Amino acid sequence: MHPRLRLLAALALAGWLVLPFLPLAVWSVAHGWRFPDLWPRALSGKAWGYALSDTAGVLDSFALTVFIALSTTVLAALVGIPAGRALGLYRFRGKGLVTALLLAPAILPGLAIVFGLHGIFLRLGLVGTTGGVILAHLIPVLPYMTLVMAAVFSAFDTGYEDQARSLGASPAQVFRHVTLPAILPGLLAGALFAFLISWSQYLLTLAIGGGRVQTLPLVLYSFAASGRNDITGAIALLYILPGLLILVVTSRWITGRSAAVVGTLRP
Amino acid sequence: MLRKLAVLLLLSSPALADTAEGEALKAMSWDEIVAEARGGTVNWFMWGGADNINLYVSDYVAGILKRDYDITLNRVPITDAAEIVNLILSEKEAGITDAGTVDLIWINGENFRSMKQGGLAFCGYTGLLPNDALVNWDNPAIANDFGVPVEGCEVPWNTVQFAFAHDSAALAEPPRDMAALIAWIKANPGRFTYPAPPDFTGSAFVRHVFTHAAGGPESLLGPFDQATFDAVSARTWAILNEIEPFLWREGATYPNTITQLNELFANGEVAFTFNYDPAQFGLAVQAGTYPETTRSFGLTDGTIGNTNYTLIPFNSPNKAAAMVVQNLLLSGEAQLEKAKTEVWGAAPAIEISRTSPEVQAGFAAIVGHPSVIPAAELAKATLPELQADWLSAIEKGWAEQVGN
Amino acid sequence: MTTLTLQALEMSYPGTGVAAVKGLDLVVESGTLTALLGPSGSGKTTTMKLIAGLLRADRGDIRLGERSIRDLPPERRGVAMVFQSPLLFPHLTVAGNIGFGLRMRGLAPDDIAHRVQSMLSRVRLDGFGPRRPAALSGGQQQRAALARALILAPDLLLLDEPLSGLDPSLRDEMRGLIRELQRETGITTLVVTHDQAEAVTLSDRIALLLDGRLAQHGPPEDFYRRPASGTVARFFGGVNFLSGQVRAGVFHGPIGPLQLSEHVPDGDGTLTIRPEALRLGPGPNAHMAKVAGLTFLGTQTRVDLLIAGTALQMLAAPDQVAGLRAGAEILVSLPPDALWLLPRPPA
Amino acid sequence: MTDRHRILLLLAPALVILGGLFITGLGLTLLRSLRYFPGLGLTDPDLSAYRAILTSPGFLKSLGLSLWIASASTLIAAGLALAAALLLRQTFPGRAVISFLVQLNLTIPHIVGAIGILYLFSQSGSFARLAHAAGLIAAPGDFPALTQDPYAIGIILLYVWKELPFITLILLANLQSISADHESVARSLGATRWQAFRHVLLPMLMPGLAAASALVFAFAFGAYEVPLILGASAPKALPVLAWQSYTDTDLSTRPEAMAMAVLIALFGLLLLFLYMRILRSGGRDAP
Repeated sequence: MHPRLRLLAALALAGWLVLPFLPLAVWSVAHGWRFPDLWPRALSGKAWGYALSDTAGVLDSFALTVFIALSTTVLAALVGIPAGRALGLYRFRGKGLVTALLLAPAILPGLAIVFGLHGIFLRLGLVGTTGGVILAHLIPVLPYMTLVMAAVFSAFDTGYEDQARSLGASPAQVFRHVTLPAILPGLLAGALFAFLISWSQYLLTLAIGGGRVQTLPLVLYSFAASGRNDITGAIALLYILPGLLILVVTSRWITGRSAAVVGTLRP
Repeated sequence: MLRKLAVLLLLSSPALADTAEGEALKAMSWDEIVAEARGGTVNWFMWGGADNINLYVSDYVAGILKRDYDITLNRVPITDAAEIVNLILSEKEAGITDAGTVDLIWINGENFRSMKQGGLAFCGYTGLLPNDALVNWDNPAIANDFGVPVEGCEVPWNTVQFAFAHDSAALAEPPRDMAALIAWIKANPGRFTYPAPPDFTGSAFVRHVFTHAAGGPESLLGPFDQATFDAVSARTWAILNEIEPFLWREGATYPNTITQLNELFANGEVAFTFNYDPAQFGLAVQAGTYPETTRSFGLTDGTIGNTNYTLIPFNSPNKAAAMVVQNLLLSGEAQLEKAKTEVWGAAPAIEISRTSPEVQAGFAAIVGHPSVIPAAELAKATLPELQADWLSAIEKGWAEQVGN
Repeated sequence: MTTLTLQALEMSYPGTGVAAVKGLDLVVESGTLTALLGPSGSGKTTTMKLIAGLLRADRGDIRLGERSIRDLPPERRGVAMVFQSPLLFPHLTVAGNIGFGLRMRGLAPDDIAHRVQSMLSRVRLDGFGPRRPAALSGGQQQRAALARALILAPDLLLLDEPLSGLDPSLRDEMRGLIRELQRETGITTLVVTHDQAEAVTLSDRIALLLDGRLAQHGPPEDFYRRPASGTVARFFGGVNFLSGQVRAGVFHGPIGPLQLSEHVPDGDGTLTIRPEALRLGPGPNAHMAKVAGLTFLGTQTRVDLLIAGTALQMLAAPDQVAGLRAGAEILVSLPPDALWLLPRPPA
Repeated sequence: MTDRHRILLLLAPALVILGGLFITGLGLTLLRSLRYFPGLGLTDPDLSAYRAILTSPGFLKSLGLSLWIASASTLIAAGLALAAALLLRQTFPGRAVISFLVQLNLTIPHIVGAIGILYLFSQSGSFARLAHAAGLIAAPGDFPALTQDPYAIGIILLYVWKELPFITLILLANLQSISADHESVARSLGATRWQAFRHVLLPMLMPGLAAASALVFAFAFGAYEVPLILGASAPKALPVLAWQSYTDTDLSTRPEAMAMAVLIALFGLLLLFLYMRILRSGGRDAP
């Protein structure tokens, strides 16, 4: 491609990717920004003051969302590592069916199951509880964790484990000192996606949380729906912060090969 | 396995102060109820779109509850009370009678009717609240919520009356009655619209047109009457269809929500917005959303007034604490606080004359926001709210005849 | 038939600042099978990509026959290339792969099918046409890749390390096939390899590339008998080097005078002799040598000799040196026609 | 322990959770869509809920809208992502920045993007204001309705914004595993640059592109919060319609909501089936 044309295309792509953040950022400090003003009449820290105040509950929601996402990730890892091992290392009858079952929640829209799930969780007394929301988040998260771990294990040579056993390591030691270090990069990539998927859930949280489990997206929508663009902008920026931080720390895991490993990650 | 897991997760959630048994509470004295309420948590589901109101609840109300009663108030912001009605309905259907999610809801109108008809409300206890004495239950606008008798199933919180807002810098003299408004719409194409029912506020606007078409509210009072409805609705749809080409986007589409209409007004796209709670205009100006020159007005042929309430669901596990919250909300001090312009500007649901002299003085000292028409001014021409059955019929008819 | 001419070809990779090809001049005669030989990093792959048009030269010219192809896009050069790994397109059948180039030229499907069929049998892949590449063995894939290039009857065929990915047992077969097809078609062919044995057995001529420059170009025997430099000689396994002076056709070096067979002008020089050219026993240029060590190599035995304190290596048939022990004194002769005085670098 | 037992043990937790919640949830939805609802006194299953929605113009319009949103978003995002991946495969100054932005986008929740798109493209949004400043429009109403519009342009814009990087990343990962030499071979066999792309690179990228597109299609078809924010009042996207029917205070509309969920699930299962086929047929080059 012609260098100038390429530069133009690159600039267009970068601009398009950044564009939606700009009005959010400006709104978060705007006081009075009406058509046709290109820039707010006045700048104000009020929206941020509200979002960061102790009593507004935004920070509580932030902490709750982090807690739910982290818990979901840990649970998904505990369940997904063994399942991924089974899928990655063994050939067995019904593997296609098992894979399809594990993959289904990632492809089927959340709406297809949320009504039924609501019914079950109501009976179990899980609606409106944080635990219920975490359990519900496992449904879309688990497929990713399992498939990532399956890909990781399919490239893992169990000979290392046998070797360690023959050198006197117990099964737990083998896992801790041999298996875990080998699968760690893949596990971190899977955990990253698990966190982000849970982090951005809206409908499942709304339904299973019964409104009482107020994660950040619910708070965000509540302000967006009432037209408070300034507070919406501030919360939206708060909301993307952890993802940004995680990305800065771990970008090397998302790129290239691990993206291929993830493969089926959520759009 | 699943059940075990569920139990484990439940155990990890905070213990609930179980005062689910409503009948037992009704047999208690107020002091006993307050004693029961101590240490409880109240999950109050309420519209969460205004930071001022949120802060009033989370700072002022929650602060007193914690300090004086050791009650934790958990404000749960929602966008649509209907979803919460549905949640409680689902809980009832699933047999959850004493461990519901919701302890208190900010509610009125159709949602109250659904709650009451579905047996979803805790009823018959309001007389126990000491501050119930401040409420004038003889006022039919308080004793009936959209025509549905309250009957001790909810406690009034605010009284409101529908008002319009305009930007005085753009339009100095707005139309003052419905006929003039309709004429103005036709003379100023693209400058007016209203949210599509069943949006709460949009539906209220349509009821104003409906009342106008009926030549006044007199024939519409009381239970639903099909013959009257058929006659009046035909005229109503004729008016609305007649102005449709002169609406924003030529009436091809309507805003979904009052928020969208507010946005159109804020950006000068339409000349008017309206709200059931005129205090919202002042809040929007304070937030910088509306221009400082925003002014509000009623109609000489009247605007609809109503009351909104707080309600305890039948399956709330924290009824005692929720009652304490309701009692606090009714107190003269709490009603005065939210009436302050910088806090909210909400009109009280209690009789000010029954409050202490200090509170009365406080109310007298309130200087209204220039953008908010004083309640007394609006109250000069008031229309009663129609009963909920009329509402349903009007909303259904609008969808078929106008918004199709 | 077409001659390939490289003229003062230069190219350095962007950002490295180091030239990979440094003023390369080479003429590959029409119809020959020439090996472009060199150690890794010598610039041979770069040279090939320059010829194929996958890289652009900084300076110099590339001509096929009379026509300069330096600035043509790859598809218009008439150069077909077979890569080190077969790189068959996985989404196409074997027949689809072989017919690929013809399809790109817009030939009629019937015509393509016909030509592919005959090509398949020429590379002994009859019946494999409808299969997917993944169903073929490594050798079969390599043959299909060769067929895919040959079917285009290119002016120049480039083969990049065609044998290196194959098992030793398959190499002979593939080598034979390449020779056979090249002779049949007479297509000017350039084979890139780092393996001197492969270059010698496969090609008519060898162009040896060292450090981005042409070190020597000629028939394979020349690289053994008449290396252009010590480096060339060493690359081909030369180990015996003697420095001295030439005076009147006799070389005077550390092991004493050696009679030369050809006339060489007087002056300083370095003499080399292949280890397999040394002879046991009397003959011209015979010297007494002490056996420093013997190493049995299987088909040959290496004998490390010391002649007047200078180490020389000899390769001999094992039974020839069966009785020899380290420390023995033997007579060794250096046949004059095996002695080669390395060309002196221009002053 | 035999392998079979080991496999079963390893898979058990995942199967219990996904099977227990997912299958039971789906099953319950199916039962209720058939109007089997003992809690409401409905014990004779029938298909009336399906009849009701399949004959209601509102549902068919919503279904059509959701299909349109999913198809248009997927096609545009896939096309642009292909171009972006080919661009990012080359080295040029600033590539690292763009790669970072592409990855950053992956971490942004849809709801944030949707609000950003709303603020950009609404009739009083940033672009409308720029148009006013440029003298192109006099009032917000003159700006074309790009959000909350009947053609769902805003929703499609959001999906293009959000899924373009997603598909790009998958394609870049695939490109890494496809040897650049395949293109060189094609060129040396006489293929032009375009032919090498069209006949070699594109077919080799196709399995990855198709798999990513299937995911995007499924998501765009079934997502709730994006059309909630960017959609018009009518017709509503199918998930919004279904959720509103479900949360209607009139419980009698619930079986219809359940029936919509079942139809959405059937559609998802069809996509899942296609997706698995793509994965299998794509062999080693598939993601």
